[in-house]
Amino acid sequence: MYEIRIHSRGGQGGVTAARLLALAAFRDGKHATACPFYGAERRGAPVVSFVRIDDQPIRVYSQIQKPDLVIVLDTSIMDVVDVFQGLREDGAVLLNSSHDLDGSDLTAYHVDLTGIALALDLVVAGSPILNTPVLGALAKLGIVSLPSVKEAISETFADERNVQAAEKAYQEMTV
Amino acid sequence: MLTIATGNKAVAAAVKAAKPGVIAAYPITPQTEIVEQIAEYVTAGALASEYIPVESEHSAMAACIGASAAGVRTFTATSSHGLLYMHEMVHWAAGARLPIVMANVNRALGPGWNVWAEHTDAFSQRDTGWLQVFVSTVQEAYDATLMAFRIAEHENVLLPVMVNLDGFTLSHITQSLEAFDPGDFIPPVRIPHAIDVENPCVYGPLTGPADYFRFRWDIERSMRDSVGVIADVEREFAERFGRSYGPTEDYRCEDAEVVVVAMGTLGKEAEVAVDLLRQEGVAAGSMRLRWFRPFPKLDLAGRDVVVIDRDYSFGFGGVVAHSIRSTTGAEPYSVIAGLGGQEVTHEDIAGFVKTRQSGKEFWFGVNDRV
Amino acid sequence: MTAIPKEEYLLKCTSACAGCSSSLCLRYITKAAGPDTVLVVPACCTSVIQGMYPNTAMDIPVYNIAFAAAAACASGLSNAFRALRRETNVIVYAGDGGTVDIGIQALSGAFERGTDFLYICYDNEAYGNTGMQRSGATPLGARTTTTPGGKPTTKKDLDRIVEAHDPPYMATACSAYPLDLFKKVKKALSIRGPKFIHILAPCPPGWRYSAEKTIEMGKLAVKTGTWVLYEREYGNLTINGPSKAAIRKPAPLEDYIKGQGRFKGVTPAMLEQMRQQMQANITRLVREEEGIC
Amino acid sequence: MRERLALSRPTEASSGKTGSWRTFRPVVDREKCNACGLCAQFCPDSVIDEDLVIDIEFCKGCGICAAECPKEAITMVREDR
Repeated sequence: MYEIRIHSRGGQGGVTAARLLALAAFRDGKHATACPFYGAERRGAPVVSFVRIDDQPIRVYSQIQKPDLVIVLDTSIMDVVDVFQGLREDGAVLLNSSHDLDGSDLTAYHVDLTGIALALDLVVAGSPILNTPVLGALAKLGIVSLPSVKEAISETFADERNVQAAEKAYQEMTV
Repeated sequence: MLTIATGNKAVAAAVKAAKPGVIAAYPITPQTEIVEQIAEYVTAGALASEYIPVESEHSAMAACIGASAAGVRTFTATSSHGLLYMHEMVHWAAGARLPIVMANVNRALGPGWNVWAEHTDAFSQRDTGWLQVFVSTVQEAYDATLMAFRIAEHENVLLPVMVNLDGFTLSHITQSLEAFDPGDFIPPVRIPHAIDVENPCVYGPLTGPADYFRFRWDIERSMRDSVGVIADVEREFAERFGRSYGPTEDYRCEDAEVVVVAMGTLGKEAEVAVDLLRQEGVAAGSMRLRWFRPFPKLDLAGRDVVVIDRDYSFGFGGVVAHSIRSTTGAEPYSVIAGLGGQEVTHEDIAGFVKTRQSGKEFWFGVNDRV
Repeated sequence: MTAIPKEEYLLKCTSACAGCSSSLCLRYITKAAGPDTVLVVPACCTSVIQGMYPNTAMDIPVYNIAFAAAAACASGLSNAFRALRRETNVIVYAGDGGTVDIGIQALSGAFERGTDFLYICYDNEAYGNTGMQRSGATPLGARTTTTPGGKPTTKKDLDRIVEAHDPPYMATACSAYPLDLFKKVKKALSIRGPKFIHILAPCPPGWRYSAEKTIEMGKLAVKTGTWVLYEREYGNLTINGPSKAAIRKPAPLEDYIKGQGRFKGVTPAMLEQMRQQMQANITRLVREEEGIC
Repeated sequence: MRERLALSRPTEASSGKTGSWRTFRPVVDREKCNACGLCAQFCPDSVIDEDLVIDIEFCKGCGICAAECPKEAITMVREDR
């Protein structure tokens, strides 16, 4: 079982990213669950979402304690939340950032999702959309396939720029 | 159609498939998504139901009672304080013998405010005459909601059914869902005592001590009859749609020396704990209790029993533990865990099994033993 | 004017007290509504008046429902009949307690969402069914079993609360004018949406007067101006005949007060306060009718 | 079919012969009566028929008919019990 924890702020799309990821995994023929942990539902508050992907049906409902991958959609959260807590030794981190994680020996990847969203003018109510481009980055990491990512996004959103955003992130991120 | 959905969306999709005549609903976390989705179906014309946006849960159930009395299929959804606010009408619905289906997204009660999973809300409606089923997956939420209409509307039942799903843990989780057209599995509703202006009568009149008990007995008689009806409906469902359900879902119980009994999503988490224990050489099994009313006959003879109660009856004990004790004679190790969404992992459950003490009660997370 | 149908939908005889004005109202309401009607009745005198299982005096479907739930239950019925494409009238027949107190939330909700039904409150100004405890509709100074020294506060103005929901039709009525009530029910049922009729229903045991005075007491309420008969149709107010005359030349308020045992302890100061309130209500209605708002 | 819930059916005399409730009985003076019908109109229990005959088996003796009769044609007479 592959376990992913997504850190974001309310309104940034972390919950939707988790659902899209589960859908893409499902389109890959896998079993998947996506579960947000809701606190007080306010814009800007830190939010955690969990995604599990497996070849078998998933019967675990508790929170992910030892993630294989941690996704940080807003690096400012790292000042208030220990996003690396419980990360497996062979685990990895994916940051929404234009630069790498400084002074750490963790396996880290980064891509400027905000920049991609802004370039495509994917902005809703003043917030750049991160939940669709991040799927491209996850495809690049091989967690889900790019065709399934595109399928999951177009099933969910009518605006084609969302698919373009995922493709752009897929191209831009270096592995 | 094979897709993914949350537990809430699955319930809404099942309601759409069952095509009720009237839906009366009031939002409350974590159930809101159900009534939002249904409102969207109705607005988009995907569901030709009358949607009554009531001003309270008390009125939601009262409106369902009125609509059902007029002879149409009805549905509502609620949670926690909403369920308690409609409590009076919950009793009334069963007493009036109306086959209303309600989804209850299990949530704890204040104070302090807590929107996370607990079963105390549903158990507080234990003696109302409603049938109660607890589900554990998105697909089961869909299947059980569909079957609830068939069971409630059966002429030998004619009692309302509550479909319970854990707040957030199931209501908001995304899993795969096969939504399908149930066809004639859900035939048009027929309520024999629906209002008929050609044959006027007074419903629920003043009823004296010499007669009242007869109607109470008939509720119990129908509750007993419902055991067979549920079995028939679940069997037909399995034959037609390929998924089988029963009063419990048993996992690796055949040769088990110890059985974990739990409800809702903790019942699934317990299966993972059983696998863990088996790897360590412990002959464990799990039994997920699905139907709470009517309470099933369980065979637990000769085995240790660990019951996880996501509820508590103050001054008495865990409701499920005591129900099992009184119906089977077992002396379970009663674990109170998961209250208000308290995190309980499969490792924790395995720990309960390993440290079990028959007849004792243990509050998970509480160190003081009183 | 439509002839009053001969059919009676209250069979001989209800278990109402002798001289019960609510039974009288129910006769005319059901005559106006006809047999394709469901009455929704919350806990109130009418829960008892209809008779005990297994027999009833009501020759029309009645759905009994818990105290706070009448308007919501009626919503369910109304919407279900719409789903079934049936034109059955849905009428709530509720006392003042079930309307101005415990039932007001459901009432407000049903009116706000535009439920197609008629809500009738028969107001005997106390919880009559349980032996005359105060309600929000009990007037100033009236003795009830829970205001043994007289009610220290004034009657809740239900009509202004309902008016705030802007229903297409609302009216007041009084049991002493059954033909006026019949006409108003007929008119209300010809209009779609939420309709409201508020009936003053004098109660012999509750108000402490002897049963034969039920009509006289209702007429005195109107003639003194204590109760004003009017209709508001799509926002246009009409003060009805008997009240028009009463406003021009009101009977002395004392005539109404002194005939009722419940007002025994009313002080001159209270009487003056009643008079002022009554006058303020009349002035407001007259100004509205004349279009001065 | 079994009866699942309390349902009452319309029945005359559902509350018994309510005439026994009376202390006073209305007696009509047919000479004075001008058949205006107000007595029947105001009777809460509809015990006065089209011909203005009072059904004494059911009349509760409230006296409204006597009080409202413009011709004073109805007198309430003490029941001899």
